Parts: sequence; C-alpha cells; structure tokens
Amino acid sequence: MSPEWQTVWLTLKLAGITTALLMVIGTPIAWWLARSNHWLRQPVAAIVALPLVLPPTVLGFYLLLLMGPEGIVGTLTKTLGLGTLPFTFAGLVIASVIYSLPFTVQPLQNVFSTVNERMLEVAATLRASPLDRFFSVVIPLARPGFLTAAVLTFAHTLGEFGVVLMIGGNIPGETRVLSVAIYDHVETLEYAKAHLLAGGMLVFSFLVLLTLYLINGRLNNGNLKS
Amino acid sequence: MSPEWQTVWLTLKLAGITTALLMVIGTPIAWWLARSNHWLRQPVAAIVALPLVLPPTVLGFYLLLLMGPEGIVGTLTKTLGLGTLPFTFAGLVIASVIYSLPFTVQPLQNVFSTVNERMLEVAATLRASPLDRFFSVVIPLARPGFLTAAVLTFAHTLGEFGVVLMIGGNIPGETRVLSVAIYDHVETLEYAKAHLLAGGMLVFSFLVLLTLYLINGRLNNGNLKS
Amino acid sequence: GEVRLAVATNFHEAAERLSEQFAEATGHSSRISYGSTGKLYAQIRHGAPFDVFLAADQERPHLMEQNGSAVPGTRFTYAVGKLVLWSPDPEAFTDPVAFLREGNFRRLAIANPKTAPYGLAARQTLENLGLRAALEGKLVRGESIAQTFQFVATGNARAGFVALAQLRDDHDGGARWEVPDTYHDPIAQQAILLERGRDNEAARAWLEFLASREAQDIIRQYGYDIPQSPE
Amino acid sequence: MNEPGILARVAIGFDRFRLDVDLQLPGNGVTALFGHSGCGKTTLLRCIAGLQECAGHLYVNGDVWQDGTTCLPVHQRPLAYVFQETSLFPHLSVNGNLNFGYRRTPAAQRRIHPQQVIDWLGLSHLLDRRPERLSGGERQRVAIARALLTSPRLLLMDEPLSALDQASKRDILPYLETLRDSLDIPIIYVSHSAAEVARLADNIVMMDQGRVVAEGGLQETLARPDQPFALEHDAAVIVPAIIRERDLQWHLCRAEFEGGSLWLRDDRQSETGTRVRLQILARDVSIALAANHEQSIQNLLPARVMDMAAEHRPGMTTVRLQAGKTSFLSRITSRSAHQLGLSPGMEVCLQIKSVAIVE
Amino acid sequence: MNEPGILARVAIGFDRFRLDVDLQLPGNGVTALFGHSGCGKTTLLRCIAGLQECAGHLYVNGDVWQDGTTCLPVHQRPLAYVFQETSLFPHLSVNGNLNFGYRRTPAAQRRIHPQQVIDWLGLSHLLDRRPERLSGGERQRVAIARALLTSPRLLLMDEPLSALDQASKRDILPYLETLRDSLDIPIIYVSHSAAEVARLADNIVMMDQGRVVAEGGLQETLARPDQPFALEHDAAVIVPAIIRERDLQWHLCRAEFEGGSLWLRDDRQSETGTRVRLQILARDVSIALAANHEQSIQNLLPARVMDMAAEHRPGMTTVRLQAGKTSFLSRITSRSAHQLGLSPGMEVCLQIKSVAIVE
Ligand SMILES: Nc1ncnc2c1ncn2[C@@H]1O[C@H](COP(=O)(O)OP(=O)(O)OP(=O)(O)O)[C@@H](O)[C@H]1O
Ligand SMILES: Nc1ncnc2c1ncn2[C@@H]1O[C@H](COP(=O)(O)OP(=O)(O)OP(=O)(O)O)[C@@H](O)[C@H]1O
Ligand code: MOO
Ligand SMILES: [Mg+2]
Ligand SMILES: [Mg+2]
Repeated sequence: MSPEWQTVWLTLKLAGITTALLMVIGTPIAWWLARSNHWLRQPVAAIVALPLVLPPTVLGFYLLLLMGPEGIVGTLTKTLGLGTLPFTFAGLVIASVIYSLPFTVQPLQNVFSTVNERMLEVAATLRASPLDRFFSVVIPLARPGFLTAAVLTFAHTLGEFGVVLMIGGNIPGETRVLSVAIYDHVETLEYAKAHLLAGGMLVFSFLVLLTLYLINGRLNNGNLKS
Repeated sequence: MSPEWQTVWLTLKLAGITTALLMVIGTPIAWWLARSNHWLRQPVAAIVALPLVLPPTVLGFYLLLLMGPEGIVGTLTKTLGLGTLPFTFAGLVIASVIYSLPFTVQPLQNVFSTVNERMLEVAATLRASPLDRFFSVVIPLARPGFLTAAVLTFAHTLGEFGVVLMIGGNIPGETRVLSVAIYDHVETLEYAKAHLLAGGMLVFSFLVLLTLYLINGRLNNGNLKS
Repeated sequence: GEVRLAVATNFHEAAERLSEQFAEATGHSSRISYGSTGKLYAQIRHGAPFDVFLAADQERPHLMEQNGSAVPGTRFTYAVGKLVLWSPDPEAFTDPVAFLREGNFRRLAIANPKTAPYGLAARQTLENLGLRAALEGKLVRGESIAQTFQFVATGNARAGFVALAQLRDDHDGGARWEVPDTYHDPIAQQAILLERGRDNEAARAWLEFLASREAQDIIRQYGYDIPQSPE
Repeated sequence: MNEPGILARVAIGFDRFRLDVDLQLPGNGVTALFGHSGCGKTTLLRCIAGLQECAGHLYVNGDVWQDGTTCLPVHQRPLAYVFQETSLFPHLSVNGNLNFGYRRTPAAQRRIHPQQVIDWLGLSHLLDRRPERLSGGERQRVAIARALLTSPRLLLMDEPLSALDQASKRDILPYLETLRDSLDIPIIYVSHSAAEVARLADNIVMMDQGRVVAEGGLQETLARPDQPFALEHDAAVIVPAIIRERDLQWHLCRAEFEGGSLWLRDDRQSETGTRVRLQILARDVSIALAANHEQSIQNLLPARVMDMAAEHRPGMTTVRLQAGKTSFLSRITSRSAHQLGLSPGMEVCLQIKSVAIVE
Repeated sequence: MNEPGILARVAIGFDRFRLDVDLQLPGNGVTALFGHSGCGKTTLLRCIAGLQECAGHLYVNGDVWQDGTTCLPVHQRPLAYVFQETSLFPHLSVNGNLNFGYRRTPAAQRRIHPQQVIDWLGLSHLLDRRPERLSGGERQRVAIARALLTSPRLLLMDEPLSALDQASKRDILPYLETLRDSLDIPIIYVSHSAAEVARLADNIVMMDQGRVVAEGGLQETLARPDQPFALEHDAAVIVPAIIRERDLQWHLCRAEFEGGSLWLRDDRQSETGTRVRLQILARDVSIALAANHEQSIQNLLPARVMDMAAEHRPGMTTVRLQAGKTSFLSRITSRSAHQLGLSPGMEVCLQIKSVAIVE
C-alpha cells in the first residue's frame, strides 16, 4: 500500500472504530442522562460536554501527561503489562473517543428525551423486557438521533487533528491520519497536494453523507413525524 | 484590562456572538432540513456537515484563501469597502460560524423532526400563523435540542482553535482567544500558566453547563416526556 | 509607533525579552503574534497585518522576498538554532552516539523534518551517524519543536532532539548532548521586513535593534548562536 | 357565493381511499356527520379546516375559503377544531392550553370567555395541571374548552364526547346546545352516538366509503320509515312543542304539539310557554287498537297509520303514524303488525312510554 | 393466596387525588369498571399492570404479582392492556404492531393467532399501512388485536370501543364475548356505555373519587331498584333462558325462563335448546293492571310487585317485580305508580316491548 493510501485507510479505521465504540459507550450514558432522576445526572451531563471546551492540542497535552509513563493511566497500563498508550493506534482511539464523546452523547440524549414514554409502556405490556424495549422501540424511534450522533462523531474524528497530532506522534502507517497529512502539506507550502487531499476528503465525505441521508430519508418516508 | 482578562473577554464575546448568530442562522436551516421534501434537502444536509470533516487548520487555510485579498469573498468585501476579513474579529466570528454550523444545525434538525405534526395543526386551528406556531409550539417542544445545540456550539467555539489561529493570526487583544493562549503557553512550555488557564476554563465551563442543565431540568420536570 | 511582529514559536521567550528592551531603547511598542513558520507564512501571504517576520528558517523569508510580500534586501539571520539530544532522565545516556546506535529505547522524538527546521537538522544528524534507517521505526514526530519537547518531557519518548533554547538549566536537567554543528546544516533563523511594514518607522527600528550587539547578547542567553557575519 | 351556508366540494385520494363529497349545509345549527369507521369523516373535516390539501371549493357563510385561485391557510379560517384524539400542548398547563387560542382571537371577536367554559366544563380545579397529569376525559374537556375559546365562526368536532362518561356528557350537552343557539354558527359534529346526534343535530349527513349517501334535516330524515341511517335501534322523531302545564307534585309537565299533548318529566323546570323540542324514539312507541288507561303508559294518542316499511334486519317493521299534523315512528315486530292488521289509513292508539326534551 | 380470582389492594396518591381500592374479582369473566371521568379507572388499571408504582398487593389466579417483598415488572405479567388512547408504534406497520406481542409470546402459550383476530376485527386490508395513515377507529381495532395476540391471562381494556361506530361495535362485541368464554381469563373492562357493559359484564365495579362505591355480580346488582349505578336510563336485568321455539316466518323465537317465556327477534338464529342471556331494559317494561292483547306489545307477563324505589332524579320510580322466580325492573313515572296504586304484593301485567339476547 502506498503511504497515501495507508494514511487514508488509517484515517477511516480510526474514525470507524471510534464511531463504533462511541455508539456502544455513548448510548447507555445518553439513555441514563435522558431518563434518570439521579442527582448526579446534571453533573455528569456537564462533565460529558467538557472535552469540547479545551483546545484539542491542549487536551492532547493533558492526555499525554495522563497516559505517559508517569501519569495515572500510564502507570496503570504499565502494571497491566500493556505498555503506554501514546504513539500507538490504541492510544489514538482512546483519545478520539474521549474527545468526541459529547458529539455522540448529546444528540442521543436529546432524542431519547423525546421518545414517548407511552410507547415503552405499551411495549412492556406486550412482554418486551427493558433491553428488548430499548432495541425494538427506543432505537427505531430515536433513529434520527443515532444518525446525527454517528455523522457528527465520524466527521469530527476525520477532521480531528490536535489531539491526534499530540497523542499519535505522526508515525506513518501507525498514527499518521489524513488530517495530519493535509496539515503538513499546508505547513510546508505543498498546496497542490493539500488541495488534492482536502478536495478528495470533501468529495468522499459529501458522498458518504449524502448516501446516508438518502437512505435515512427513504426509511423515514414520513414515519417519524407522527 | 490586563492581557489575560482581555483574552477571556474576547473568548466569551466570540463564543457568545457565534452561538447567538448560529442559533439565528441554524434554526431556519434546521427547520427546512427537518420538514422540507425538496430534492435539495439531503445534499444541503450533507454540505452542512462538511466543515467538520476538514482539520480546523486546513479549513482555516481555505477560509484564508477565500477571504484573503485575492479570494472571491475577499474581493467582494473589498469592493464593498469592508476591507478583508481575516485577522479581524468579524473574520473570526464568520469562521467560527462556518465551522460550528453542524453543531447547531444537526441537533436542531434532529429534534425538529420529532416534533409532533399534530401539535402544529392544532396551533393552526387556534389561529397561530406559521411564525407564531414556530415560536409558541416548536421552540418549547424542541427545547432540549436548542439546549444541546447551544451547548455544543458554545463549548466548541470556546475550544475551537485551529480555525481561529489561522484566520485570527493570534493578535493580542484582537484575535487571541483563550484556546490560542493556552496553546501558546503549552507550546512555549509555560506549563504553570497553561494549567491555570485550562483549569479555570474547565471549572468555569463546568459551572455554566451545570447551571444550564439544572435550570433545564427544573423547567422540564417531566413535561417533555409526554 | 507600534510594530507588529510575527514570530516563530521557538523564539517566543527571546522575543518577549527583546521587545521589552526595544521599548526601553526606542519608545516603540511591539505586538507579538506567535505561530509556526509555515502558518505565519500562509497568513502573511493572505494579508495578515504584520510588519516584521521572525521565521525559524531561511527558506520562507527567501520566498517572500521573491514573491513580493517582503521588502527585498531586509533579510538577515538573527539567530542560529542549536540542536540538543535530550532526555529528562540523567541516566539515559552518557555516550549519546552509543545510546543512539544501541537503540535500547522504544521511542525517539524529533520534530517533523518537513515542517520544522530543527526536525530537518535532527534527521541530518541521524543520517550522518548512519542511523536513520535503523531508527526510522522508533521515531515519533512532533509537529513543532515544542511538541517534540513535550513528547520527551512527559516521558513518552525516551529522548529527543530539541532546541537548546527550550532547556532551562534550573529544572530541565537530565542527560543532554549538544549536537555539533558539523552534523547538520546550520539552523539559520532569518528575519525580514514585510511589505506592510515598509513605511513603519518602528518596524525598521526593530530590525535595527535585532541586529544590535545588545540584542545579540540576549539572543545568546536564550540558547542560540549568532552568525559570524550576517548575510 | 354570498349566500349563507356552507358549500363544500371536496375531493382527495389516498392509496386505497377516495373522498369525493359535494355538500351544502345550512349556515347555522348542528350537522351530524355519521358513518362507519374509516368512511372519511375525519378526512372531510381536515379538508374543511384546510389541514389537508384537496381539490374543490369551500364557501362558508359568504366567505371564500378555497376555490380555484385562493386557499386560505388554516390559521386564517375562523374555525375551531376538536380533534378525535387528544391534542393538548404538552408544554403548557391547562390554563396555557385554554388561553392559546383565546389570546390569538381579536378582543372584539371574543364571544366566549374563559370563566364561562371553565365553569361549563368543570375545569376550575385543573387549571395548573400539566396535560399528562389529566385523565382521558379531563383532557377531552380541556380540548373542547380550548376550541370554544376562539369564538369560532365554524366549529368542527370529531367525536368530542366519546371519552366521556354518561354523567359528564349529560352535564356538557346542554352547554353545547346553548352554544349552538347563542353563537348562531354552523357546527359539524362527528359522532357515533345516536343519542347525542338526536339531541344536538338539526341536519344529518351520512357517509359511506368517502361519499355522502344521505343528507337532510333531522326531522324529515328521521321520520322516513325507510331511513337510511344506521340508527335503527335509535330511530326517533323530533317534535317541536310548547310547555303548557306543570305538575309540580309529580315532577311532570305537559307539552303541546300540533295534534295533541304529551306528559313528560319536568327535568328542566321550563316555565309554561317555553318552546321545546321533544325526542321520541321509535322503540318507545307501541301501537294499540284502543286506548287502555289501566297501565303505566300514560301518553296515549289517537293516530292514523301512514305507511310501513320492513327494516334492514328481518323481523322488525317501522310504522309511520300521524297524530294531528305530527309524524311519529313506531318500531314493532312484523308479526305484531300482521296480527294487529295494521295498514295505511287505519286509526289506532299510540302508546308512548318515554319522551325526552332535547332542547 | 392460591385461590383463583384477583385480589387487588392498591393505594397511591397524586397531588390532589388518592386511589385506595381493595378488590376481590372472580378469576374469569368480564368485570366492568364504571365511574365518572377522573375517578381513577385508568390509574387502577395502570397499577394492576405494574405501569404505576403503588403500595399494596396483587394476586392473580394464584400468582403473586405484587406484595410486600416482590413486584413483578410489567413485561413479566402475563396481561394485555388496551390503552385509552391510541398507542400504536409509529415505526411499525399494522402487521409489525400486531406481531410485536405475538412474537414475544412463547409458542406453547399462544391461544389466539393473527389470522383469527385479523378476520374478527376486519384488518386484512390494513396490514401494510403505517399507523398515521389509519382512521381513529381503525387504529383502535389494531390496538385491540395487538393486545389479544399476546394470549394474555388477564386482559385490561380501557374504553376499547369508544372510538368505534355502532356498526363496528356490533361486529366486534360478539368476538369479545367469544373470547371471554373461550379464554377463561378475567377481563377488566372500562366503559361508559351501559349497553356494552350489560352485554359483556358478569361483574360490576363502580368507582367514585378513587374508591370503590359498589360492586357485585351483574344480575344481582342490576336487579336492585335502588341501584347505585349511573345507568338510570339504561337500567336492565339479565335473565338466563333457553330457546324453545322458532317462528321462521316472522323471524322470531321464544325464550323460556323461570316464570314464563318471551318472544324476541331471532337475530342469532340459535337452535332450539340453546342457552341464552336476555337483557331487558327497565325502560322497555311497562305495567298494566290487566293484559291487553289488542296492542303491538306482545310480551305480556303476569307478575307481582316486589318493591319500589324513587330514583335519584325526581319524578321517576323503579319498580321491581317478579314473574315466577325471575326479577324484572320497570321504570315508570311516579305519577303512574301512584295512579295505578302500585304497592308491594300487588299482581299486575308486565308489558315488555323489547328483549335482546346478549349472549
Ligand atoms: N394519510 C393517509 N394515507 C392513506 N390512507 C389514509 C390516510 N388517512 C386516512 N386514510 C384512510 O382513509 C380512510 C378515511 O379515514 P378517516 O380518518 O377520514 O376515517 P373516519 O371516517 O374518520 O373513521 P373513524 O370513525 O374510524 O375515525 C380510512 O380508510 C383510512 O384508512
Ligand atoms: N400523573 C398524575 N399526576 C397528578 N394527577 C393525576 C395524574 N394522573 C392522573 N391524575 C388525576 O387522577 C385522577 C384519576 O385519573 P384517571 O386517569 O385514573 O381517571 P379515569 O377514571 O381513567 O378518568 P377518564 O374516564 O376521564 O379517563 C384524575 O383526577 C386525574 O386528574
Ligand atoms: O518555531 Mo517553529 O517553526 O514551530 O520550529
Ligand atoms: Mg376519524
Ligand atoms: Mg381513563
């Protein structure tokens, strides 16, 4: 694989894995935030939004501290025999997950809070267990939220850059993703290459998004307005 | 005003103005995207999400090209006697608006699509004009979406950095915002100052978010689940 | 008057100090924006309101002279960077070349040779030691020399090539090896008067001041060399 | 076009359903809309309200609401709509819901005021409540009140009372009657309850599969023995009468009509001289060859058989009779009709077990 | 605890409302839940279903659903619930809605199958439709079908037929009767319609302001002349009988009961020998001192006055009479009662205008 395609592949892998992980992690958090009455609800909601507030590079710097050999997380991963996370793909994924968490949780929480309680009650009287209800009622009703969450998360991880730069160390084939590559080209005045990569990324993303929205529109066909 | 407070003030001003503008701009776009059946709907939805895909610095670079003295927008603003936008506060605002657009539009579109059509019909039979319906029915019913949109937009503009750095040029008192200042401190190894600013920003944001969520929870009090 | 300076990040502290002296000496004030050389270059090309550019290399000032964003003939080397192999752990190495050759470490940090002059110098050093290929797999690249420093300072890389200007004697002890300047091309940092500053008296004054003996002393204190005969 | 009344020509098609209606309704009074589930009643109301785009024209008391060129948007049509399903705003309290339309009605046009409807519909203890904390019937009452508070010039009601118990209905119906009379506006009322219809309606429209299969004034239509309405069990005639006498001891009053008089319960304690409307269900009317006073049925009227029709369901016959100038319906078994030898022109005695004042 | 039947002790308070109920219901048959709007019917059903947390205990046919220590979650209670308001899943087609509960019912427990209910409720042409494209009545029918398809062991129905026209009701009610008999499960049925109740219920519970004010078997309760039910207009007795004779020419049949026999419409074309349940409304029963055969009322029965009670509303008297061993109610004006000199023990002739088979 040529280095360019390696970078593209790595980028898609990172964005894909991050999005998938966040859907799994974010959904229960969002559900709890939307439905619970626990007093910790609001504080947790506020904490979830915090990664957004810090500049990505700065967030990356703190993650570097935390996950480094002298950081809390680093000490832990070392004792677990996992080594340290910075400059590894796993480290990138973890950093991206933390940074993109709000983009997953907020839209989901949002749409979960608009799911009609009555529908859950009906499902319960039709023998659906809580988990079953979640999959058979909440997820279909909350589909626009899932779409938004996935799109925001994926796109944001694609474009995400500060954190990745800091945690990744720009190792070709391991942690150099497209955003970093484009950035490099801009920094070094290789504008033609930058235009090419940026243009390709835009066109590709546009097509992916368009396809997603068209499929979603087809599925909806007016059904979610009721 | 000391330079630090100037930076804080500038940051809040930027985030505030951007959020306010985006609420105004994003709401009709989101409404159209959620409700229209125009064939342009999906393409526009995809375009709205695109600013996310590019690394912020790269986006900033292209905005610089566009709004610079030789860019299309720049030529326009110059003939209008407005000068060029980069390196001005106005330029920063415009760049932030473009970059944060998806964070406003997506959650709004999302929640708009879950607003019960019947409620709008009822309001129409009760003499509410389309605009009136929007303010008296849609906005209250979509409140969680507005909250999410505002929080994501505001927080993202606070932490936003690549675009701001590129378009703003890091000019003290004019375009140097907190995120850039923290970044500077980290870059120049002034860790103590970086910790202070980052910590302050986190605590402040946490408190603001918490307050927001608490107020929202109070307002809801179970009313949006119906 | 006021001069607006665009300064490469690695020169940040020195520039702050210089502008204080400059103000005392001339009464002119200065407003400093920092950034990576590449970014500042792009901004200046697109109308950024800077009068003077203190780059981290000679390539970009040279380009500017050619494409008309700067005033020809005002370019000169104000500082020469010094490359250091550094590790915060004093035990890390005593014989730096042996240390590099043995390669008993997981990560070695350098700045990105494409974007940062110090990175280029670091790569040349490794090439001259004949270790570039051997170490390629262990390199992590910081986007700027500052990021490279952070990789090392946080312990995530065992050692790294940083700028001498970044090390404080007081608390950045550890093991260090000042790379002899025979191992790499000189890291010549050049300054230039920008078109916007052509008629700014303060801008010209700043450049004059930057070349002064007083300024050179300060620059040296911050870990740079002064070129023997300014070009 | 400038004549009073509602002229509605409405056509619209769904996948498997087509509504095609051409109606001319009086400009005031209640028109009952009847028909099987799925026959298009709600769709017709939605077209009239402008909630459903459709082809056709619509003139209401001289105003053009829709024709080839114009189509008034919903909020500019001075109508009120009580939806078939609950439709309260979840983000507003009961009070907020009530005021929604009231606030948007120009003060000069307000003819109904909050306190009135709150009293009528018994809502005073609910005003601060959120809709989700109301019972089904309470919600429905709030929806009715909210609609009335816009002082509409056309009132569309889609089964407004179906969620209510008999007692609530009994309490609310008189107010709807008052409204009908005092507002002088047309009301289109979808209901499956014959009792409600007989009580409120002046006019009946019967729909089937998207078409109007019968329409007409309440009295004429009900007095047709072959009536097409699915009322059967509840066939009735409506007789205008005047209260002439009250028996305070037994809580009875005597109402006189063209052709006789009837005793009935003095429910409303109407003064003598009051004009009333009596509803007499065909099932409450039996026929004897001669008057027998030794029984609990006290309303015995001499009458003449006019015509007879077998019913849709076998075994029953509806007989139309005339007492004086007034028509009555009697529903008896076909065997009785045969055994009594009933035939048009025959003189008999009507036995009327029960009479209700419906207005 | 292991005895059949439902033992429900339920208490819960809202801001201004308190439900406090202690009920013992039979383990099969229909219990009608009656009461004014807002009296707590829905709340009671929700507590039984487990949708509303409440204090108390609940035993259903020997199973513990709730007591001090356990509380079965909703989905583990083998019940079905037809909600008062439409509750179809908007993201599923009619078919998807129907199958939702069916798929989740273990195959061995399925006693009702999709094709059956689709036929009963006339849904076959709607299966692919989305709920928002159904009429109000269609939605309600789908909701009933969906609930039945879980083959529940307790069926809770909150005004299931209120959105339906008379014809649809007439079509559906027989199936509900069949269900009641064939499934051998208890059904709790909230309804405002006396006709539905009289037809379906074996048992009546009357609520007011969160409390049970009366309960009992349908027959005993209805035959009390001072009956506390808000039925009044629709007071009736239910008489078990056997079809003895059919008059095919006149579409009539004769049903014999303890104390006489009655002619009625041969609606169901039941074979002779069939056991039926007759409903006789008090308003259809008049009283004569002697039999008069020269009239359309053909069911004349000798009977004895048992007792009399003035009604809640003045002017009317409900008289309980006995023909053989069977009780009847007659509703007449108090003046008639006085003029005929009715008193307990007196022998009179019942004139019964109309009889309906309800089972
Ligand atoms: N949006 C739609 N798309 C397709 N078919 C529809 C739509 N809305 C209604 N229908 C169909 O049109 C017919 C008429 O529906 P409508 O709601 O007018 O009936 P209705 O007379 O009000 O019935 P009900 O008494 O049950 O409320 C029904 O057969 C229904 O299935
Ligand atoms: N969540 C709630 N919070 C406060 N009050 C409530 C709540 N739910 C119901 N109520 C009140 O409790 C009472 C009983 O309500 P419920 O729904 O059980 O009545 P219902 O008998 O079903 O009436 P309907 O025939 O009108 O449906 C009503 O007065 C209602 O206002
Ligand atoms: O000052 Mo630099 O251009 O980031 O090494
Ligand atoms: Mg309808
Ligand atoms: Mg209820």
